[in-house]
Formats: sequence, structure tokens, C-alpha cells
Amino acid sequence: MKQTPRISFYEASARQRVAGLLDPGSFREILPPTEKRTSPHLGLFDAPVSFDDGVVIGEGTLEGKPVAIFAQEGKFRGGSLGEVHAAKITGLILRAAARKPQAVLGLLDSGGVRLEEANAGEIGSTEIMRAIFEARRVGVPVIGLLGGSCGCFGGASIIAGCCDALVASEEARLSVSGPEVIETVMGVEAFDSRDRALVWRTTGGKNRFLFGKVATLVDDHIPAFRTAASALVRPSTPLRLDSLRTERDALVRRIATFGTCTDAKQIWEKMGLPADRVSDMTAAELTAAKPA
Amino acid sequence: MEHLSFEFDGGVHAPKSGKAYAVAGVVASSNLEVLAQPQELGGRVRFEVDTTAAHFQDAWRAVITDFIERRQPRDVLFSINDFAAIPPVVSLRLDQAWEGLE
Amino acid sequence: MELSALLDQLFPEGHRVAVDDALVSGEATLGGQTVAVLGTTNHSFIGIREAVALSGKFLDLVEKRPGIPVIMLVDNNGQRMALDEELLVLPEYIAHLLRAQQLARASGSRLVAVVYGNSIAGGFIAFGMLADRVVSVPGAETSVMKLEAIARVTKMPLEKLQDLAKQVSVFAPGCDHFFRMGGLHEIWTDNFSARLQATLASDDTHDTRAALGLERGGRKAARAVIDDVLGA
Amino acid sequence: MSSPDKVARRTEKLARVAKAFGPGKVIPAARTVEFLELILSPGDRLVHEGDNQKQGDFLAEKLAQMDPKKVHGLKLALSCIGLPEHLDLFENGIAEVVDFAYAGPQGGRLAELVGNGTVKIGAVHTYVELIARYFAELRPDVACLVAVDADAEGNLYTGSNTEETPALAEAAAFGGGIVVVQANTLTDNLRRIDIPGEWVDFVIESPKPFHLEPLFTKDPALIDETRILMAMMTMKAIYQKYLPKVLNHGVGFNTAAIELLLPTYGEELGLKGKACTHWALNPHPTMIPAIESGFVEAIACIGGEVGMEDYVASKPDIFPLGHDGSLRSNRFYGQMAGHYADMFVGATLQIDPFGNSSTVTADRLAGFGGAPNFGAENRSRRHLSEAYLRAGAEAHQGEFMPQGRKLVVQMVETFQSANTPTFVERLEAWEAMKTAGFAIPPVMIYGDDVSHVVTEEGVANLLLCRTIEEREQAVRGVAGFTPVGLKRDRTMVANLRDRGIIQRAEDLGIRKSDVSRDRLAARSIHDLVRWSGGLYNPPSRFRNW
Repeated sequence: MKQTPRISFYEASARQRVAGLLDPGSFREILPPTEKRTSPHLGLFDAPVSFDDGVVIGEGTLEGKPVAIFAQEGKFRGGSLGEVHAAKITGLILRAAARKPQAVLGLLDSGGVRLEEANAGEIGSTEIMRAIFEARRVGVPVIGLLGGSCGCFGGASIIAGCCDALVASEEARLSVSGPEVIETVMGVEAFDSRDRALVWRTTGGKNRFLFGKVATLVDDHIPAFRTAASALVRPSTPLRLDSLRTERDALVRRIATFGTCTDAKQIWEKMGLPADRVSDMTAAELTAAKPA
Repeated sequence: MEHLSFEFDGGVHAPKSGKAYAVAGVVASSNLEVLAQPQELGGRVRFEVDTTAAHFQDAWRAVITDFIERRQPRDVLFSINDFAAIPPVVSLRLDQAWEGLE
Repeated sequence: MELSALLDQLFPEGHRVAVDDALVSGEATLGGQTVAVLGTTNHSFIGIREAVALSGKFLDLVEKRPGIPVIMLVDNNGQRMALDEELLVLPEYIAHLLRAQQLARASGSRLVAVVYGNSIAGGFIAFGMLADRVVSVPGAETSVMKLEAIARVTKMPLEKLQDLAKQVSVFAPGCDHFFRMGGLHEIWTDNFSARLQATLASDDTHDTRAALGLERGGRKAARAVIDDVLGA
Repeated sequence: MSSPDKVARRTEKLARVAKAFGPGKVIPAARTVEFLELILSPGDRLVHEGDNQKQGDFLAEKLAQMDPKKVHGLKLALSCIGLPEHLDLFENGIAEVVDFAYAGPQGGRLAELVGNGTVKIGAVHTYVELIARYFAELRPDVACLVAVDADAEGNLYTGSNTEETPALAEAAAFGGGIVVVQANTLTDNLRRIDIPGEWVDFVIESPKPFHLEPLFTKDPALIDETRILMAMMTMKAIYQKYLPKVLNHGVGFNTAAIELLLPTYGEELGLKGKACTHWALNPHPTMIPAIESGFVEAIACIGGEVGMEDYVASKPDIFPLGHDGSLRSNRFYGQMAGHYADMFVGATLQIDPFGNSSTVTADRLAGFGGAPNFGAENRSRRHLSEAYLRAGAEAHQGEFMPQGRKLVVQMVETFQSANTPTFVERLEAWEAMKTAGFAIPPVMIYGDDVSHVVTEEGVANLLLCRTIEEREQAVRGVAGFTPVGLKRDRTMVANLRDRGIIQRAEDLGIRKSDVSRDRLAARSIHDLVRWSGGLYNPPSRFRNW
């Protein structure tokens, strides 16, 4: 079956993703690599640094709409949140809260906090979360894009949770504790992280989409991410008691309905989906099959 | 970590894209990042290398000499963060960064 | 320190706090004013059920006692690590809890987190780190990851990490390190009640932690980077 | 022991078995050891079936449990020393000598046991050579074979991975030997008969299906830019120039990269229909995009591949299928198809400055598999093709007798890892020669059979070299920053480049910035599944969805 070539988001570098998402030539990088704002800490560990500390930030336009954007480089130290890395993202979002572009796009590709800078990274992660709430308070939405090779774990996963909306591919993984961490701490019988199909069933983009946390499921194709992100650009809705009550009710109901499930297939079956086929469905097929 | 600096006579080609910088590669195991910046160096080329693999000065010199001979660049600063890449990968990234400025 | 001792020292004018499972909630009198008390105890883990239990309390406060100060008592061993928790999208539950805290803040409540037990990784993010002010009392222990685990992942000898931890605060567990990084606004050793009242009296709810990290020398880059991005 | 009374001994063994087990060909699995001790005499030549894919694991386990007091001094002959039990036979004092082609994962332990005298090596063969010798001086006394299904008459269905079974069964059945088969299932309804029951003496239903290794499944996600660069240079400098129609690819990622570039870069180069139409190859999953894009007319299969069954069954014009619809492979015929092909492209672990290559290193007696037959200049070839004539014109220019030439391409990265160069002044095969007591070093492909060496530094065309010095400098000229490469004569290399004997990426018009994974027709196993229309069913360890 002849396949049309895709421009893979999963494989692209952070710079390639930014270039592919924004309108050509519109991106202006802030603190570009020539500024050499590298980690002041990695040297202590004899670890190499990167000129952008693993995150590209800046401004540009998305289908003509002015946006701020940050993109984590999953291949540099697992896209980890170090001091400079986190501060660049915090600065960008606060800048957006002040200048009010139509959205902030967050390309999350991160194993979480950088261990060598654990305290700085964890505090920095929560500074990002506070900044997101600040941007949303003034109406600037933060849209997360997930589908990088590193996944989205730890502090980064909670940052994703704080976004207005997420776009993800089936290749995306989103969870607080990574499968390897759960296996290391709780034992292989709790989570066999080498069972790749199990890892993706549990943490992958499809499962997150079926629960609604991911608003749009796309194929691993940068233009598909671009279209989906653009369609989600709308002013952030203010936090309200009734909407949070509704949100909480849904989460409580999820526990009541699926709280005893130990495998995604059980969940999909309860949702009335063909559980054995979900993994092989395309984004469009699953979107059509998703229960209302 | 080891820091290495090299400066050589350049060739006949100055960067012509007008871009302020080009980056090739990512700092990941067996890989490296090369940042190329046009800079007035009186026709010379400079290389600032930070590498996790110590004692490979001769190999770096050989790869860089070869690159200059091959591409003939001038007035460019190459800044490199290396995570133990093998010579052919270094060579490939130098070419890609240079092509980004051409 | 023990929860009951903490409550007595924080609220000598009296408190009416119940412990249900690991969830702590109730109210107390401080400087003649009523404050809400909410927290966890017994080094509990924060999972999906704990998240909705805590968020429910925040939403109730917003509904019934808008603007009431909330004293968050922090003692957890991190996020609950389990396949079935992640299966139901734990990040979404934690983010929901953070949104509930944000709603409380937006409704005029001051949020002060008092770390009195453990506060680890995702558990601390979920409950504590996003308060307006975060303080510790004796017996508190903050950490992202234990040194042994860092040694395993970074393949650095543990002894070298222990040595490094004496020179820098950027990675090692401990309240002193967290304080130097700006992650704790204050470390309290005595006079909790008076200090809590003083903290509540200030009405600055901005995130000042990057500036504190700079001032204390633990995190010298972050504030400058944020400012440079804002000014670019 | 190939004595004149071989047939008499066979008759006597069969009588012993009949006495202990009664008439009939079916032996209960629980009594396998006892049975084997009856049919094997001290000093017998035992052929055990197994290769780099399928493993006769049940019979191997039982053979190793035999009592060395009853059975000893065996001469083992097998394609692949693939199981620990094969070497246990020697440590337990049951076997003495081994003839083989390939050792794979057991290569390290084999070198150790040869070093301390526990294992004596008859010879390290090529597959075809070993099979040929089964019909000459290595006639088996007992052959232990593998099948998917068997019936009580001994008829066998061998499934997609038929491979060597017909040759081994024939050598034993018509050479006075005894044929024993482990089958996954005993059934009355065979879907097809691959081996007639007449050739088979005994069948045993194994408790577990035999192990089948997905050896030819190469995850496209692991193909890096260096490999793509090498693939592009190979396609432009060799495929486009000679237009080979019939070819064989090795098992590695380098050739997998070419397979995945055929529908993209190959199409740009105009190869479709003009080259790469017929193949001697296992059903590589990485061939799916090329097949779907109309590049391929037929593939002669040496073996099968796990997960490819349904896809292969959907392509009756391309793959050899039985009337039952499943693949029929044959290693001997597949090897011959590759031997008579226009081109072989493969990789190796070490190359010396004269182009000799080997995968045997000082501490690993890995053996060679199919490469020496596929990758040998074929002086027995007479049929002509465009590629054969073009290569011949270059190689034999100016000679009295015009000849064709097979293309034998070695495609390697200059380094295997940071401190392991591929190019070495002296192959470790010389050390292995001493360890194993060989008379000459175990070389996989001889330098004078090689037509081209491709590395990330460029393509060296050895056909155009006129002296041994030129050949040496051509190899050094593409050896990059290895010690072999650094010792090149820069003037001579520049001269070779002027003459087109060495071509670098820029000489071929390939920009390094154009070297990208985006060029691959499939970048993941999932992409291959999509190309196959859902018919390819990869093992779960290859899934990330």
C-alpha cells in the first residue's frame, strides 16, 4: 500500500519541529545558541553542555497568528528540565502573559527534572506551572504538543497537564512516573518496561486521547500537528468554580468506572471499543470510533 | 571534559547565506553539536571544542584539517559540544553546519 | 515533626482538625481570624484518589469560604507509583489539583505550605510547591531523588556526589539546599504561630523564588535568564 | 565413520529401536534420550539442523543429555552452532569434532573451548560448501532435523523456513543414514508435503515449538544518517552506474537503508524497472516499501521471516509459494541464486588494506554464513547481463580475453565503535588461525573478489585499480580517520580521486545536508506495517504502539 511520506515529529529535532510548525521564516529565536547560555552545573558532573540547554524558545506566526513557542530537545539529556532550561520556558510564558500573543505552543519532549540539577529543575518546573496559570489568567492559552521520542514524564507531564489543550500522536507517552522508574521501584511484576506494547497502551497518546486529556490525536506528521494546534487557538477560559466542579466530577467518575482496570485493553473494552484493534487504528479511525 | 582550541588558515569560501548562525547535530551520546557563526577572522577559521573524550587532540586536528581542505571555509567560528562522537560523525556535522551557512 | 505538635505550635489559639485516612482537614484560629487547614500525613503518596480528595476540599472552600487563608500541611513520599494510576492519567489529576489551588488563590485565598514531614518529587509539586509561600519546620525533608538513585542514573560514584553536595545545592536532598535554591521561602525553627501570621500579613502572591535563589546564591542563572527573555 | 558396512549398521540400529519401541515411526518425546542412545554409535557423524533462524532446540537438549559412556566421539556437523547445548556436547564428552558454517552468539565460548582443546574444528565452511560435503566425504550417519508438522508416515511440512531440510534429509536418507525429525505438531492433515515420508525414519512431537529468530527484521528507527549517506553513495555510484538486476543483500542495517531508499532515492535515480528487479533474499520486512512501489519482480527465498507470513502469502507473483499459500524457502537454491547474481552487497567487522575481510576476531569464531558464496567473484558464470558486462569491461579492460565480472560490494562504517576501527593493517583472523590451528586465516571475502568498498568517506572502485599499490591506496583512501586511513599516500589518493577510482560524496553530487532520515520510505516498524496494508505482523518486541 503506497504510503505518502510523512514529516515525522517523533524524529525531528526541536529546531526542525519549530521550523516545520510555524509559518516559514517567521520564527525569531530568543536566547539563541550564539548566546551560549549553557548549564552552569553539568560541568560538575563531567557532562557535556548544549548551547541552548536543550530548549529552543522564541516567537513567530502559526497560520498568520502570532504565537510564542518553546520546544524541548529530547535527545539532549532526555529533554530534562535544568535551571537554565526551565528559566527559558518560564521567561517565555511570562513574556507571553505580558505581550499577549494568540497562544503559547509548548513542544514537550522530556523525561522530567534533570537529575544533576534536581532541585533547580523541580523548582523551575513549578515556576513554569505558575507562569502557565498567569498566562491563562490573562487569556493567553498554552497548547501542548506531545509526540517526541523522549515522551513526557515527571515534572514535564504535570506541565502538560496544566496546558489548555494537548495535541498528541500515538507515539506520545505521558505519565508522571516513567515505566522504567515504576519497574525499578516497584518491581518488574508491577510494570514490565521492556514490554513495549504495554508501555504504549498504558502511557501512549491513544489512551490519553480516549480519556480526553488529549484534545486532538494526530498522525506522526508535523503538518498534522500544525493544523491541529492552529485549530485549538482560542482565548483561554477563566478558571471558574463550576467548570472545575465539572472537571472534578469527571475525574471522580473515571475512578469509579475504570479504577479497577489493570490494562488499557480492559478500559477500551468498557468504552465499547474493539480493544484488540485500538493499537493498530490510525488517528482518524480512532477519532471516529471514540465514544462521545 | 577537555577544551581544545584550533585556528587554521582558511580557504577561499566565506559564508554567503547572511545567516547569523547554523547548528548541526544534538549533544547526545556518540553525537555532537556544531554551531557555526560567521566572524571576521582575517581569513582564518577557529574551532572551540568541548569534549567528554580526553586525549583525542590529534584526531580532532586530522578531522578539522580534512574538513578545511574539503570545504575551504574562511572567517567562521565553529563552537562544538562533543559527547564522544567518532571522527566520521564529527566530519558529517562540520559539513552540515557549514552547508547551513553557505 | 508530629502533626499534633505542629498543629499546637502553629495554632495555640485552637484548631479543629480531623484526620481521615491520610487526609488532614479542618480549621484553626490564628490572630483571632479563622484559617483553613488542609494537608496529608503519615508520609502518604499522592495518587489519583488523593488528588480529587484534596481538590474537593479546595473547591468547597472556594464555594463556602472564599478568600479564607489556607494553611497546607505537607508530608508525602511523592506521587503514587503504579501502572493503574498512570493508566487513568495521573498527570491530569495532579494538574487538576493545581488548578483547584490556583482557583483558591484567584478567589483571594492566601496559600501557605508548611513542610513538616517528607516532600518528594511529584507529590511536592502536587501539594506544596505551588503555594504562595513555602516554609519548613524541623523534621521536614525535601527531595527530588535520593543520592543513591542519582548515582545510579548518572553513573557517578556516591562518594563523589556526597562531596559535591557539600559544595553546591543544586541537586542534593535537604531543606537547606532547597532553601538556598529559593524553593523554600523560609526555614522556621521556632515561634511558628507568629511567623505564620507575619507571612499571612504580606499580600504579595507573586512567584519570588527565582529572585530568592539568586539572592541566596543557590540558583544564580534562573532570574537573569527570565529577565533576559522578558526583555529580549 | 564412513565404512563399507554403513548400511548394515543402519539396519542393526533400526532393529534395536523396533525392539525397544515397537514398529512405527513415532517416538514418544519422553523417551527421546533413550532413543537417541540407540541410534547413535560412538564415532558416528551427526548432522543437527539449525541455522541463524530456526533451531532444533528440543533434539539439541536431548542429545546433550545422552550418557557419554554409551555415546562418545561423535563428529558433529551443522550449519550453525547456535545453541549452548551444541557446545555442551563437547564439554560432556559426547562429541569431539565439529564442522560448521556459523557460530553466532556461541562464537565467544567456541573460541574458548577451541583454545583449551575441548573442541576440535574440522573446518569453518560456507553454507553451500558444507551442504555439498554432506553428499561427499561428510555423509551423515544420523541427521536430526526440524519440521513444523509431521504425520505418522514421516511426511513433513517445514513451513516458511524450509531452508536446509531437503538437502540434509536427502544426504542422510540416500547415504545410508538415519533421519530423525522434531516436529511442532503430529497431524494427519499436512497442508503440504515438503519432505516425503520415505526419507524419514522417525518423528518426535516436541513439547514446545522450535525457536525461530527474527534475524532479518531490522528496525528502520535504528538507521542513522551515516548509513543513509553510505546508502545514497552506493546507489548513485554503483546501482545507477551498473544497473544490477539480480542481487543479494546482507543482513545488516547498511543494506536495510538501501532497501528503504529504493522507493525514494532509487526512484529519483531512475532505478525502477532498470535495476533491483530480482533478488536472492529472505523476506526482509524492509523490502515491503520497495515491493509495494513496484521495484521487485521476484525474490528467491533462502529462509522465511517471523511475522512476514501473511504479507508473503499475499504476493504469489513475487515469493515462492506452495499450493497451500505459504512460503517455500530453500537455502541451497537461494544461495545458488545469489552466487549467480549480478551483485552482492554486505558488511563485515574488519577489512585490511588489500580489501580482505573477516568477521572472525581473536576472541570470536563467528564463522561466515552466506557471505562467502554470495560475495565471491563467480568464474563459473556464463550468462550475460548489463551489470556483468559493465563491471567486466572495467576489470578486464585491455586484456586478451573479454570477461564479465560480478559486483561484490563491501559497505562498512570506518569505525565499529569509538575505539574499534573497521580498517586494520592485519586481520585478527591471523590470530584466530593460530588459536584454532588452521593452516590459513579464516577470511570471509578475499580482497581480489571485492569490486567496491564503500564507507562514509566515499566509494572505492577496485575494478579500476591496475596495481596492488593502487588497490591498497584506494582502500586506505576511504578508510577515513582509522590508522589505516591516516597512513594513506595523499598524493596517490588525490590521483585516484581524479581518475574516479575514489568518489567522495561531493564528487557524486550528494550534499551532507540532504542526508536525512526523511528520505527513508519507512522510518519505523509501524511504517512497514502500514506499507504492508496491515499484513506484516512484527513480534511485540519491535512494536512501539
